[in-house]
Amino acid sequence: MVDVPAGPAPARITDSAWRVRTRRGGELLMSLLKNPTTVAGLVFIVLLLGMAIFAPLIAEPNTPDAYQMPRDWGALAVPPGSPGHILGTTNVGGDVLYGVVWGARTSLRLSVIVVSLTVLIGVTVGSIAGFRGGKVDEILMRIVDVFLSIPELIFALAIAAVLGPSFRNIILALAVVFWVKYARIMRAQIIHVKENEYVDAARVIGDSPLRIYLKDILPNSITPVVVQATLDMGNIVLVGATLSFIGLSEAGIAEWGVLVSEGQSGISAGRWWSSTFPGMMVFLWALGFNLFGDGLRDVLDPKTESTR
Amino acid sequence: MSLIDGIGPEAAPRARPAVASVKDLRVHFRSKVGVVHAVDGVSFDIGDGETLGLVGETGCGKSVTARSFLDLVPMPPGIKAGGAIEFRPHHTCPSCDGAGCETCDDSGRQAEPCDSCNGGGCEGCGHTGQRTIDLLEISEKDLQTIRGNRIAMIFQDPGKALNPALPIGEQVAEVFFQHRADDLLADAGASDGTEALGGALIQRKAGLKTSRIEDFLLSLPPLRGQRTKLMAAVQTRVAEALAETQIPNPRKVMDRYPHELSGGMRQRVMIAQAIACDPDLLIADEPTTALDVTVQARILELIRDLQQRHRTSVLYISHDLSLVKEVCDRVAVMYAGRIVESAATSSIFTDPHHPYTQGLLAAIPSANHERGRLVAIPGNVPELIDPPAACRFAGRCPYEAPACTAHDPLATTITANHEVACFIHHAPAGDEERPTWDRKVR
Amino acid sequence: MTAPANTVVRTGRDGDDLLVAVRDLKKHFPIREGALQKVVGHIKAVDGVSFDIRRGETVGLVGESGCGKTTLGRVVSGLTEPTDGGVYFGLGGEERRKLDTLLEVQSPDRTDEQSEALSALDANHRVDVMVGDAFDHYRRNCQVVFQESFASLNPRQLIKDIVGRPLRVHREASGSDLTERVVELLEQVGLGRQHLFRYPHQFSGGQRQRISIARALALDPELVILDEPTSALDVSVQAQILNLLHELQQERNLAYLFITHDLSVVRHMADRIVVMYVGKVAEAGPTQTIFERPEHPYTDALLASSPDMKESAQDLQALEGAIPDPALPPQGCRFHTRCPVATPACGWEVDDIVRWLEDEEGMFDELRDVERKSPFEAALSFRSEDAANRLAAALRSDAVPDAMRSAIEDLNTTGTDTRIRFTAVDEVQLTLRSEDHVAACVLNRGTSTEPS
Amino acid sequence: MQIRDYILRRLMVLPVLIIGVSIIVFALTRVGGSPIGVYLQTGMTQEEVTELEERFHLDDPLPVQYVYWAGGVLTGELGWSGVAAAPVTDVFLPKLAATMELAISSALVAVVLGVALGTFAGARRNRLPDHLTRVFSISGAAMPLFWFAILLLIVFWVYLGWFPIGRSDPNIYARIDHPTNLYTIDSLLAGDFGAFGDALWHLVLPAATLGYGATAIIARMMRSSLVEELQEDYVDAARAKGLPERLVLRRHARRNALIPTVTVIGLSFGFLLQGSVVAEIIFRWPGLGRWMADSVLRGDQATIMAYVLFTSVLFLVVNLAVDVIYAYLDRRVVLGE
Repeated sequence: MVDVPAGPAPARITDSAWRVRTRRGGELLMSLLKNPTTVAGLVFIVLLLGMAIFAPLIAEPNTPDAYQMPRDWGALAVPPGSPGHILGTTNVGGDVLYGVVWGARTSLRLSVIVVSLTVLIGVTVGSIAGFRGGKVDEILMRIVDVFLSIPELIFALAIAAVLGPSFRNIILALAVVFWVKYARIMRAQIIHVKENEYVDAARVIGDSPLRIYLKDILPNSITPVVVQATLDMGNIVLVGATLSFIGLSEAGIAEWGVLVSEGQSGISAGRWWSSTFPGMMVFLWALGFNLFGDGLRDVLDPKTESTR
Repeated sequence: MSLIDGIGPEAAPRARPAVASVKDLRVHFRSKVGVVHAVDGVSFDIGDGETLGLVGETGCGKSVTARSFLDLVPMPPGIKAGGAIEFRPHHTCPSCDGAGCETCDDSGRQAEPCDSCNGGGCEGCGHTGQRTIDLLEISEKDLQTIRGNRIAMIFQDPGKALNPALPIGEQVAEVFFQHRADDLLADAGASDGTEALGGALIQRKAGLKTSRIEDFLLSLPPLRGQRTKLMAAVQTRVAEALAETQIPNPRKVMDRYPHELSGGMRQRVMIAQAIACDPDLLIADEPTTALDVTVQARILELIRDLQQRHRTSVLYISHDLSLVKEVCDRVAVMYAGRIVESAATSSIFTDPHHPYTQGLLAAIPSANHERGRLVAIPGNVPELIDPPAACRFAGRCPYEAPACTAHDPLATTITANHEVACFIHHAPAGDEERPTWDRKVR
Repeated sequence: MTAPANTVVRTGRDGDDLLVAVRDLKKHFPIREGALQKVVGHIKAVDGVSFDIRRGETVGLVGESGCGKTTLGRVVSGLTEPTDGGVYFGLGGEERRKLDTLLEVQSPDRTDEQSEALSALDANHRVDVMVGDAFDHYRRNCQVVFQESFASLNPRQLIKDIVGRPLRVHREASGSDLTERVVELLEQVGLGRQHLFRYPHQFSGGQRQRISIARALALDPELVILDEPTSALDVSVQAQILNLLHELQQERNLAYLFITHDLSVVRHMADRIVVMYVGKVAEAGPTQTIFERPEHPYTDALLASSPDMKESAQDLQALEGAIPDPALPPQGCRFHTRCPVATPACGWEVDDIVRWLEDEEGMFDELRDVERKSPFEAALSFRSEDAANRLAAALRSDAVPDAMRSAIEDLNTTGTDTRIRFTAVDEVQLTLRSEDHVAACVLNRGTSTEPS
Repeated sequence: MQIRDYILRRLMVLPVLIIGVSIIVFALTRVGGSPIGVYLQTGMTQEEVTELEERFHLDDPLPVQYVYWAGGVLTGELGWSGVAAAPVTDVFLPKLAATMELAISSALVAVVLGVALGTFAGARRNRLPDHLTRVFSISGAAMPLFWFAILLLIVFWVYLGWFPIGRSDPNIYARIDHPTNLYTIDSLLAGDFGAFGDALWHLVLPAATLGYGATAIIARMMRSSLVEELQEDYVDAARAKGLPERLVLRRHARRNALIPTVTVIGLSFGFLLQGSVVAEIIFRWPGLGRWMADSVLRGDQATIMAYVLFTSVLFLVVNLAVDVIYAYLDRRVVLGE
C-alpha cells in the first residue's frame, strides 16, 4: 500500500530541515554554475566587486576625499603606457586608472543604495496593491502607470536637473524612478500566486492573512524580483553613468560617466583612451549583472524566461 | 451499433494486410539522470478498418508511441533507439468502387501495390506485395505528404491544438491547400493555367506557397477573380468537412476563433480537419479526456460513426479502459514502455491474463465493490532509466516469482489473437522450469 | 405538486446527527462589460441550493464542468462568501427545525421577532457571519482536500511544515511534540518519518494527495470537503486513495462532501448524491435510488453517457447541444434545452428560438432585432420577409422539437416581423419522489408522494 | 468585451495618465524652489517681486497654481527657453522633426532586424545562431549608449572617416527647401537624390547607436516567445496536418510569438526617445534630446518640463496604439479581461 519514494536523493531519517535547505541551495548553485555564460557573468562581477572593495590598495588615494580624482598637472592627456599613468590621463590630468578603480567603488555604492531602496519600496507597494486588491490596488496602480509613462532616463534626468547637479541627487533621482518596476512585478506575481490552492489551503486551516502573506505568497512570488534586482544592479550603474556623462554629477569625481565625458572633447584629436576605458567598465559591470541575472532567471524560474 | 457484440477473439479475422505495423519500436529520452526508456520494444499491428485501443496509465509510453507515427516526438531530448513503423496506404477497391466485393473481402478497400514489384512480393515490401513505408525512415518531405493526408491525428486538448490567432476556417483550409491543391484548382476552374503568370500564381496560392508580394499581386484586379474563385472553392470544402462532424451552421463557425467555441465544438473541428482528406489511419490521442461526459459520449459516437462510414482505421489512445471498451475492436495494454497484453476487446475484459491488466480492471470502482475494498495496485510505476532485463511489473505484482526479476518476458500467443507478456500463464509449475527467453536489451 | 422554494433534501429521521445545513445558497459572480466595466449580468454559479450533510456520511456532489459544484464546495468551506442564503454549521436538531421554520417565511414578511431569532442563529452557525469561538470551531472542523495536489502544497515548504501547520496555527503542538504528531499523521495516510524533510515536488501525485489528506486530518475535523481528489490520478492510484479515504472515515467518523464528475467514483463512495445542473440541484437522494431509479432526465443522461456505468453492451446515449450559459440560465427547467423528453410545460422561451437561429445556416445574420416583452414573449424583426416566413414555417414544422411547437401560444408574421408568445412557466421546483429523494422535473415516474 | 469597448477604455485612461504626468512635471517645477527666479533682476524691490508673483499667480496655493500652469500648457504657453533664447513653442517643431527622423529610422531598423533575428534564433534553439543572438542581445542590454556611440565615433569618424557627424552638409542643406524638416523626406520631395544620400549618410551612426539597443530588446523577446510558442500543441497539430516547417513557423508559431513582442516594441520606443538624448549629444544632432541636455546643464526649467511632458505623452500614445494592435492580434486579451 505504501508508495515507493519517487524523488531523487533518498532522504535519511537523520535529516533536518536545515540540512535539507542547505542541500537545496547547493543544488541551485550547481545548476547555476553549469551555464558558461552565467559563470562568465559571475567572474566579471567578482572581479569588479574585488576592485571596488580593494580600491585603496590598488590605487592609493592622495587627496583628502578619495572619491575625487587626483590631478597630475604635469601630465595632461598622456597616452596609455606612460610612466605613473598606465592607462594615460585625461585632458585635465586625471589618472584614468585611478578613475577606473575608484569608479567601481562609486558604482557599487550607487547600485547598492538604489537597489535596496527601490526593492523595499516597490515590494511594499506591490504587495499592498496585489494582496488587498480593490480600490487600493486601483489607486496605487494608476500612480505606478503614471510613473511608467515617463521614459526612465528622461524622468531621472528631469529630477536630477531640478535638484541640481550632484551624485547624491542622481541616487535620489534613480530611486524615485526605479521603484515602480518592482511594484508592478510584485503585484502581478501576488495576484498570480494568490490563485494557488495552497493559499486556499492555508485559509482553510485558519492561518492569519499576514502569515499567509509571509509564508505562502511572498516566498513564491519574490523570485522575479530577485532576478530583476540582479539585472538592475547593472542597469542602475548604466543609467547613473549616463546621467553623469550628460553632466549631472559634480565635475571631477571618480565616476565612469564623468570620465567618459571628460575624455569626449579629446576624441577628435585622437585621444581615445580616457573615454574608452571607463566606458568599457560600465559595459562590463552591466554585462556581468545581465549575464548572471539571466542565468539566475533560467534556474529559478525556467518558465518566465520571456517575461522581460 | 456495437462493435463488440458477437465479436470473439476468433471472429476478428486478420487475413487482410495490416494498415500499420509497429515493430519493436524503441523511443528513449535523454534526461539529467540518465536515458529514460519511455518506449522500449513495442510491437503491434493495426488491421485495415480496425480500431485498436492503446491503454495505459500516465507515463507508460502510449502517447510517445502514437506521436512516433508522425515524427512528432521532439528530438532531442528524444532518441529514435530502434524499430520500425510500417505503413501500408490503401485505396478504394477498384473492382467494386467501395461497395464491397470478393476481391476486397467486402471491405471496399485495397492496399496499394508495392512500387518495386507491383504486387508480386519482394524484399522491400516484406513479400506482401503491398506498398510499405517505414515511417521512421522516410524523409521529412515524404512524411509531409502522409501527415494529415493518409495518417491524421486528433489531440487531447482541442483548446490547445487549435491556433488561437487564426479563425477556424483558415485552419481547416490549410489541410486542403496542402494536400488537395489540384482539386481546389479544378473546383475553381483554374486547373489548366490559362494565363501564364496568373495560372502559376494561383497554383502557388493553392499550395500555400505564395510570398507576401505574390499575395499582393493576387489581390490586384486582373487576378482577383481567380483568387476569389479559389477561396470560394476551399470554403465550400471546409464547410462540407465541418458539416461532416455535425457542426451546425458551419459557414458561421468558420469565421469564429477557437476560444469562441465550446470544448466539444473544438474537438469536432479537430476531427473535421483530421478526416478532411479521408485518411487511412486516424490517431486519436485521448480525444475526450478534456471533455464532459455528456459531450464525450457525442464525440465517441461521432468517431465511431465516421470510422464506419469511411472505413478508416483508428489507433485510439486512452487511459480509460471503460472508454476503450466502447470504441475498440482490439485492445493493447501498455505498462512502463511495453505492451503487456493485447487481445480482442471482449477477451481483455472477460479474460484478462496479465496481472497488470487484472489489477487495472479491478481498480475501477463499480457497484460490485464493497467500499474501501477496491483492488489497488501497490507501489508506483518504476523509473525507466536503464531498466534491467526483468519484468517491469515485478515489485508490484502479486504473483511474482524469482524468474520475474531474472528474466524479461516476451509476448506470447496464448489463444488466437491474445498475447500476454508474463511468465505465470504459460509456465509449468516449479521456478526452475520457467521459460528463460530474454528479450534483447539495448 | 410544487414544493416551497426551499425544499430540502432531508431524511425522515430528524436526528441530532446533522453537521452542515446548506439553505437556499446562491453565489453570483458579476460580469463586467463595456468601456466603463459596468455590471451587465451575473454568472449564476450556484443559484439556490439546499441540502444537509450528516455526521459520518458521504454526500456526493456530481455534475459537469460549470454546474457550480466547485463553487458550492468553496462556499461550504468558507473560502467564498455566498451572495445569498447560507451554510449553517453545527446546528442541533432543535435549532435546525427552528431555522427551517424561520426560513419558510420570505424575508420581507418576517416579524421583528423572527428576524431576531434568525440573526441569533446566524451569529452562531452561519459560516459567513460567525465570529470568535464559533468560527474557530468551524475552522477546525471543516477542512478541504483539493484536486490539484501539486498546486495545493506550498512548493517552498517541507512536508513537516505543511502537515504540521494546522497544529501550529491552532497552538496544538510545537517543537518535537509537533514532529511526533506529524509523523503520526503521515503514518495514518501510508507515509512515514522518512518523508518529513522533503519538498512536495519529490513525491508522486498519489503521495502528494496523501500529504494533503494528512494536513486536512491534522485538526481532527468532522467534515472534509473533497474537491475532485482523485481526478488527476491514474485509476490504480485512485483506488489506493479511495480505500484510504474510506478507512479514515471509518476510524474517525468523518463526514465527506465528495465533489466529482466521475459517476463510478461517486457511486462507490457516497451515501447520498446531489446532482447539479447549471447552478441548481436537478436531483438528490440516496446513492442506490439515484442509480437505480433516477427521476430526472439529466441523471438518466449522465448515467447513459458514462461508459463505466453500463453493465451490458448497450449503446452510449449522448446528449444534444451544449451546456447553457450560467449567466442566462434557461427558464422553467434548465435542462429543457437538451432534454430528450421535454414537455411543453418545461419553460420554452424566446432564447430557444435565438439558439435555433444561430444553428441554422444563414438565418442568424438575417435577424435584426429581438424586442422582448418577457422571456416568453417577443417580436423578432428580420432583414427580409423571406427569413421571417422561414422562421414561422419552421416553428410550425418538425424542424423544432414537438414540445417547443406545442408550447407556442401565439405566432404571427407581419412583413419582416415575427411575433411569438410561449406559455409562461415558473421555475421547476424540487419535489419529493420517494423517501429522501427529490427531483426537479415536471414529469413523474409514478413513485412520487406529495411533499410533506 | 468588444474591441471597440477595449479601445474606448484605454482611451479613457489616457487623460488620467496625462494629468498624472502633468502633476509630476508641475511638482518638479516647484521642487527646485519658486520659478520666480527666471524673472528676477538685480535691484528689484520687494514690491516689484510681490507684483511679479501676483502676475504669475505664484502667491496662490499650489493646486490653484497647478490649474493656471496646466491652462497655460493647454494653450501652448510652455514658457521661455533660456537656451534657445526664444519661446519654447517656437523652437520645438524643427527640433522635434530632427529627433523623430532619427527615432523612426532607428525603430524601423530595430523592428525588422529584431523580429528577423529573434525568429531565426528561436527556430534554432540552443544551436549556434541562438547562442550568438543571446550574446548580441545581452550585450545590447548592457551596452552604455554613450560609450558605444563614442566607439563608433572614434572608429568611423576619427580613424576611418567613413561617416560624418551632425545632421547634414551645410551646402547641401542650403540647396533644397525644408517643408517637413525631415531631411530624407525633404530631399525626396525636392527630387534631389544627392541630398537624400547625404541625409541617409548622416543618419547611419546615430541610428546604428540607437538601433542596436532596441534591436537587442526586440530580438530577445521575439526569440523567447517563439521558443515558447513552438512548444504549444497547435504547432504539433499544424505539423500533423502535413504543413512544411516553413509554414508551421510562418503561419502559426511566428504569428503568435509576435503578440508579446508587439508590447516590447512599444516599450522600446521609450528606449529610443531617451537614447536620443545621448546619441544627439555625441553626434551633434540638432534635435530635442540635445536641447534637453543643454537645458539641463543650464537649468532651463521651461524646456526640461516641456520636453518631459511631450515625450511622455508621445510615449503614452505610441503604447496605446500598440495595445490596440495587440487586441487585434490576440482576441483572447479582450475577452479575458
